[in-house]
Amino acid sequence: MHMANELLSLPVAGGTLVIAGGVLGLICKKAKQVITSEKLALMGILGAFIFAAQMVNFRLPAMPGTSGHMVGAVLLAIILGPHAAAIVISSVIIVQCLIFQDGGLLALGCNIINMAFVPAYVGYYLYRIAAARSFSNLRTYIGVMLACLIGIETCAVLVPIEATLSGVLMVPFSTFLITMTGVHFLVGIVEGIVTVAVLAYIQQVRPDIVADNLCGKVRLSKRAVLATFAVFTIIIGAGLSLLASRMPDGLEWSYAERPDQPNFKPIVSNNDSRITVIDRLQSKYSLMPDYSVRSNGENENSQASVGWTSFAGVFGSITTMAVIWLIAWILRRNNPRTIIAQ
Amino acid sequence: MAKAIEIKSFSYKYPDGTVALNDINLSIEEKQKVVLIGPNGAGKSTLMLAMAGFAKGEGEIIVNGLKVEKKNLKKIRTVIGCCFENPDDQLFMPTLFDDVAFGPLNMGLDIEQVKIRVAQALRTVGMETMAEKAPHHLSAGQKRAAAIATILSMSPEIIALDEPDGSLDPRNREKLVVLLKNLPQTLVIATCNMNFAAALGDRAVLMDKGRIIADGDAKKIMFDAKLMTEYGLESPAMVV
Amino acid sequence: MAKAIEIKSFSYKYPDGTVALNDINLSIEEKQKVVLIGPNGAGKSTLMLAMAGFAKGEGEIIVNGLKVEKKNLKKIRTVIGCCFENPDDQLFMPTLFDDVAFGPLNMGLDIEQVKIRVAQALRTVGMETMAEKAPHHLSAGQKRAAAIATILSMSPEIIALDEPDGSLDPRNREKLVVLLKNLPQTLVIATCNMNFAAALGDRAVLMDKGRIIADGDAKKIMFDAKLMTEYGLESPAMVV
Amino acid sequence: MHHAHIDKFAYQDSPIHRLDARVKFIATVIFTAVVISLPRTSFAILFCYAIGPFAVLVLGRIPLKFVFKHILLVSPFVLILALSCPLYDKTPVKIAFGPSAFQTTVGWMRCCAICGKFVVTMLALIALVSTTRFSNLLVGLGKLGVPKLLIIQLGFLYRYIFVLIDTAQHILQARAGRTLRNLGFNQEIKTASAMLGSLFIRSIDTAEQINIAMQGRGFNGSWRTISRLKISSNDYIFGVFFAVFVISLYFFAVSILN
Ligand SMILES: Nc1ncnc2c1ncn2[C@@H]1O[C@H](COP(=O)(O)OP(=O)(O)OP(=O)(O)O)[C@@H](O)[C@H]1O
Ligand SMILES: Nc1ncnc2c1ncn2[C@@H]1O[C@H](COP(=O)(O)OP(=O)(O)OP(=O)(O)O)[C@@H](O)[C@H]1O
Ligand SMILES: [Mg+2]
Ligand SMILES: [Mg+2]
Repeated sequence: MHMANELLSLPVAGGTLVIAGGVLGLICKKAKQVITSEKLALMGILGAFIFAAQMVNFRLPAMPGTSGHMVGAVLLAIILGPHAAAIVISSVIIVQCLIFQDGGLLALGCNIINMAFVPAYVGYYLYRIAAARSFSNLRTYIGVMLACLIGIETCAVLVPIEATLSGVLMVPFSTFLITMTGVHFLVGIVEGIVTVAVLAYIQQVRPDIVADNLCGKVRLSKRAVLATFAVFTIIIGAGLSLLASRMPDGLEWSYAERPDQPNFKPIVSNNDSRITVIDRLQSKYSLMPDYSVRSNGENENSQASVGWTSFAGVFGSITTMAVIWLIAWILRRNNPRTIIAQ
Repeated sequence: MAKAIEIKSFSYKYPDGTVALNDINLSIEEKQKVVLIGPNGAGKSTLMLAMAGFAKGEGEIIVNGLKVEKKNLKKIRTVIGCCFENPDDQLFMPTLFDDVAFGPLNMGLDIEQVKIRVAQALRTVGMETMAEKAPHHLSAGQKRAAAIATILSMSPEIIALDEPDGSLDPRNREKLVVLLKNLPQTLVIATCNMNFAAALGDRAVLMDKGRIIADGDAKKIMFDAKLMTEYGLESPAMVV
Repeated sequence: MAKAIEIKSFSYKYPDGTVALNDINLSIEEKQKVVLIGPNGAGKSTLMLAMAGFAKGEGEIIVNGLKVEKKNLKKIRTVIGCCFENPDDQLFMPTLFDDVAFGPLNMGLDIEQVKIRVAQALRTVGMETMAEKAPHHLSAGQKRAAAIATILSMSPEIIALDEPDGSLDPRNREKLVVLLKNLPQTLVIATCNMNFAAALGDRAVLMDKGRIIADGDAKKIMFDAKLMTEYGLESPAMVV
Repeated sequence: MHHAHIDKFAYQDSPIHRLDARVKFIATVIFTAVVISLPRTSFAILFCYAIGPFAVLVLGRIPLKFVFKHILLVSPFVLILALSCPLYDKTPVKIAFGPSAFQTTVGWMRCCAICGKFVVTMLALIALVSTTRFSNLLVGLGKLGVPKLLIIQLGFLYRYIFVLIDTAQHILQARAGRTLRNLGFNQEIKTASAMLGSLFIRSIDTAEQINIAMQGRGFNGSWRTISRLKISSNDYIFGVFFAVFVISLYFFAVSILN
C-alpha cells in the first residue's frame, strides 16, 4: 500500500508532496481552533494505538499488501473528527517512513493523500451521511462498513492512477486497478468489522470520548452481521461476473507479445499513445533527459562505447566504495572508540 | 522426585543485543516452592517468559518431561500457568468472569465445569462478588488478585508468578502468602520484596545480570547479609 | 509556620458513583514531610489529584493561601508539583531534556535559566549524562528518577509523589529515600510500603475508605500495631 | 520499552551524527529527487550515486548488515511491482557492458532500475534516520516550517508507539498462555475485539494521565521547546561535499546519456 519513491516520477511525487503539504498546513491551521489542549495527548496516543492494534489484528484474516494502519483512519475520523484524524494519520505515515523506512521520503505526499486524507474525509462524511441522525443500530453499522469499504477502495484506486501518471511501471492501468480494488475489497470488509467492533466497545465503556457522539448504538447484532454478509455476497457475485466479462481486457498482458504469432499486435505496450504522451511529459520535467532505448542493430559502435562507459561507472563506484570502507576500517582499528549504542 | 522444570545452559538475548539470560542451569522438583530473587534487571521476568516458551534462546528447557519447542508449546501451556508482571496485560476480556473463564473454556471443559472452576478461583482470591465487573474498574490490588485467579482457574501443575506482590497492601499481600503457601502445585515466584520471598519459598534462586548467583535454602541465602547487600537486596526483616 | 496545604471537609465522587474521598480535613505546614498511608483503594491517589486541582469535589482546598479553583489553577500548579503512579505517563516528550525543560518553559523562564534548571534537576537525581536519551531507552528505575526530575526542575514549593517506590529494588529505593530526605521542600508522599514510609516521613496520615483515620507523628502511628493491622497495614520492620 | 534496536544507531556518536538534522534532511530529499529522476532504463549510473549514502553509512558506523536486512524487510511491495515490468514490455534490446554484450528486454532493464533506485534511496533514508536522533529531526523539521501541531503529534507518536506495542505484545502473550487449542472463528473474533478494546481503553487512560501530567507542569496550550540545533562549520563542509558530489555526477550522467 505504501507507495515507494521509485514507482513515482519526480513531477508526480513533487506535485503530490506540495499538495499534501499545503493541505496539511491548512488543516493544522484550521484544527488549531478545534483542538483543545486536552486533545493533544489523546491524538498522539490514538496514533500509537493504531500501530499497536496491528499486532493484535494479525489473527484476523490475512490482509495482503496493506499495512494495518489503514484500519485506523475511519475509526479515528469518527472518534476525533476528520481534521484531527487526518493530522494523526499523516503523522503515523511520516513516522512509518522516518523510523521504520516504510514508504519513500518523496512518496510521502502520495501516501498522505491516499491513506490519510482520503479515508479520513471520505470515510467520515460517508459515515455521517449513512448514519446521520438515525438512532438505529443497523444504519450506523452499515454506515461504518460503507465508510471503511469505500474509503479504502478510493485509496486503492488512487495508487494505480498515481503510478500510471508517473509512467514508471509498465503494468496496464486496468490490470493494476482490478488487482488493487480486488484485494482491498477484502481489506475493507475486515477493516469495517474491526472498526465496528472497537466502536461497539467504546460505546459500552467510554461513550464520552467520541467527538460528537456516536449516532445510535453500535452493536454487533447477529442480524446485522448476517445482513452484511448477504449484501457482500451479492456484491461479490455481481463483481465477479462483471470481472469475468472483462477478463480479456484484464489479462491482455499475458499475450501482449506472442512469439508464436509474429504478426500479433500487442494491445498494450509503450506504443500506447497515452503512455507515450506521459513519457514525453515526463522526460521534459525530469531533471535528466531520458535516452531512447536503442533497439537491435542500431548503431553498434555507439552502443559499444556506452557499454564501456557504464562498465567504468560500475567498477569505479564499487572500487570507491571499497576504498571508503577500507579507510574507515583502518581508522576505526587504530582508534577504537567505544560505541555508545544503547 | 520427578523434575517439574529443568533448564540446561540456557541463554537468551533480546533482539537489541541485551543478554538477559546467560548460561542458566536450574532444575526444580515437583511441588517445590521456589522464589527467584534479584535486583531490577536481573533477568527474572525473562526467565519466566522462557519457561513458558515465549523467549526462544540457546540451550534447553524441559517442562514436565517435555522439551520447550514449537510443537510442544500447546501442551506445555496446559502444564505451566504464567502470570506476568503487569496485571493489566493479563486481563483483556470485557468482564472479570470472561477473563477467568477464558482458560478453562479453551481447555475444552464443558460449561458447567467452567462455571464451577471460575467460582472456585474467584473465591480463592476473594473476588467472588466482582465477577461481572470490567477489569479496568478495579483497583490495582484487585487487578492483581484477578490476574492470579485467571491462572488458578486452569489449575496447572506449575504456577509461575512474576511479582505477584506488586502494588498490594500488606493485608492483601499476606492473604496472598497464605493462599500460595497452601497451593499443592509447584510454584515459581519472582519478586524483589525479600519479606514476601522469605514468607513463601523453601528454596531461593538469586539472580543478577542474567546469571544465577546462588541457589539453595531460602533462609540461608536471604539471611546472608553480605550476599544480599552485594546484589542490591536486603535481608528480610521478619518471617511473616 | 505557614500552611502549605489546607483541606476543609472535602469530598469527591467518581463519575461512576464511587465515593473516593469523604469529608477530608487535613492541614500540612510548610517544609513538613508527610506520608499518606493506607490500604489499596483507600483514596490516596485521589487525594493527590484533588490537591493539584484535577478532581473537583465538594469542600475547599487551599494551597499556599490560594483556593483551588479554576482561576487559580495556573498559579497553584507552579506551587505544587505532582508526580503520579506510572512514570511512563509522566515522561511524554521525545527526549529527557525536553521533558525536564517542559515545566520551566511553561513557567515562562528564559532559555538560559531553563537550561540551568534542567541541568540542576538532572544532577540531583543522578541522570545528568542521559539528557539526550529517549525515555523508552531508560530502565524502570531511571524512568522513576527522571519523572521526579521533571518535577524538581520546576522547583515547586510542594512536591507530591504517588507511590514513588513502586517496582524499585531495595538498593534503588534506598537511593530514592536519601534523595527525598535531602529535599528542602514540603513533601507529600503516598505509599503502602511501611518501611519506605517510616524512612521518609515525620508525619503520617492514615487513610481508609476515603476517610482520614489517624494523623500524627509517623513513628507513633506506624508502630501502633493494633491500628496498623486493623487497616490492613503492618508496622515497619526497621528504620532504614 | 526496549525496542531500542529500531533506532539504536541514532544514539551513537560520529562526525555524521553530529551534523545538523536540517542539513541531513534536505540533503536526503535532494538526493532522492535526483535519483528517482534518473532515466528509467539506466542502471550503471545508480552505482555511482550509491557511493554517497554508502560513504555516509560507513562514516556513521552503521553496520551494513543491519542496513540490508532492513531494506529486505520493507521491499516486498516494490519488488512485486518491479517484477511485473518484464511481463509487459518485451521490446528486445541489446545491452553492452564492458567487453560483453547481451540481449534482454526493456522490461527487465526497467525492473532492475526500479530495484536499484529502491536500494539507493533506501540507503539514503536509512543513512539519515540511523545517524539522526528522531527528536533532533523533529526540531529540524519544525524549523523548516512543518506545522507545530504535526511536530507535537510526531513527538507523541515516537514516544508511545513503543509503549503500546509492548503492551500489545504482553496481552498477546497472556492470551497465548491461556489458549490451549484452536479456537473457533467466532471465538477468535470475539477475543480479538476484546483485546483491541482493552488496548484501546489502556491507551485512553494513558492519554488522560499524560494530560494531567502536562497540565500539572503548567501547560496551557502553547507548546514550548528549546531548540538545540546549531549549524556548525562541519555542516558547511558536508554541504559542499554533497553539492560537488551531486552536481558532478549530474554532468557525468548527462554526458553519458547524450
Ligand atoms: N524487550 C526487551 N528488549 C530488550 N531488553 C530487554 C527487554 N526486556 C528486558 N530487557 C533487559 O533484559 C534484562 C533483564 O530484564 P528482566 O525484565 O528480565 O529483569 P527483571 O529481573 O524482571 O527486573 P525487574 O525486577 O525490574 O522486573 C534487563 O537488563 C532489561 O533491560
Ligand atoms: N477512574 C475511576 N473510576 C471509578 N472509581 C475509581 C476510579 N479510580 C479509582 N476509583 C476508586 O476510588 C477509590 C480510591 O482509589 P485510589 O486510586 O485513590 O486508591 P489508592 O489509595 O491510591 O489505592 P492504591 O494503593 O491501590 O493506589 C477506590 O475504591 C477505587 O476503586
Ligand atoms: Mg521483572
Ligand atoms: Mg494509588
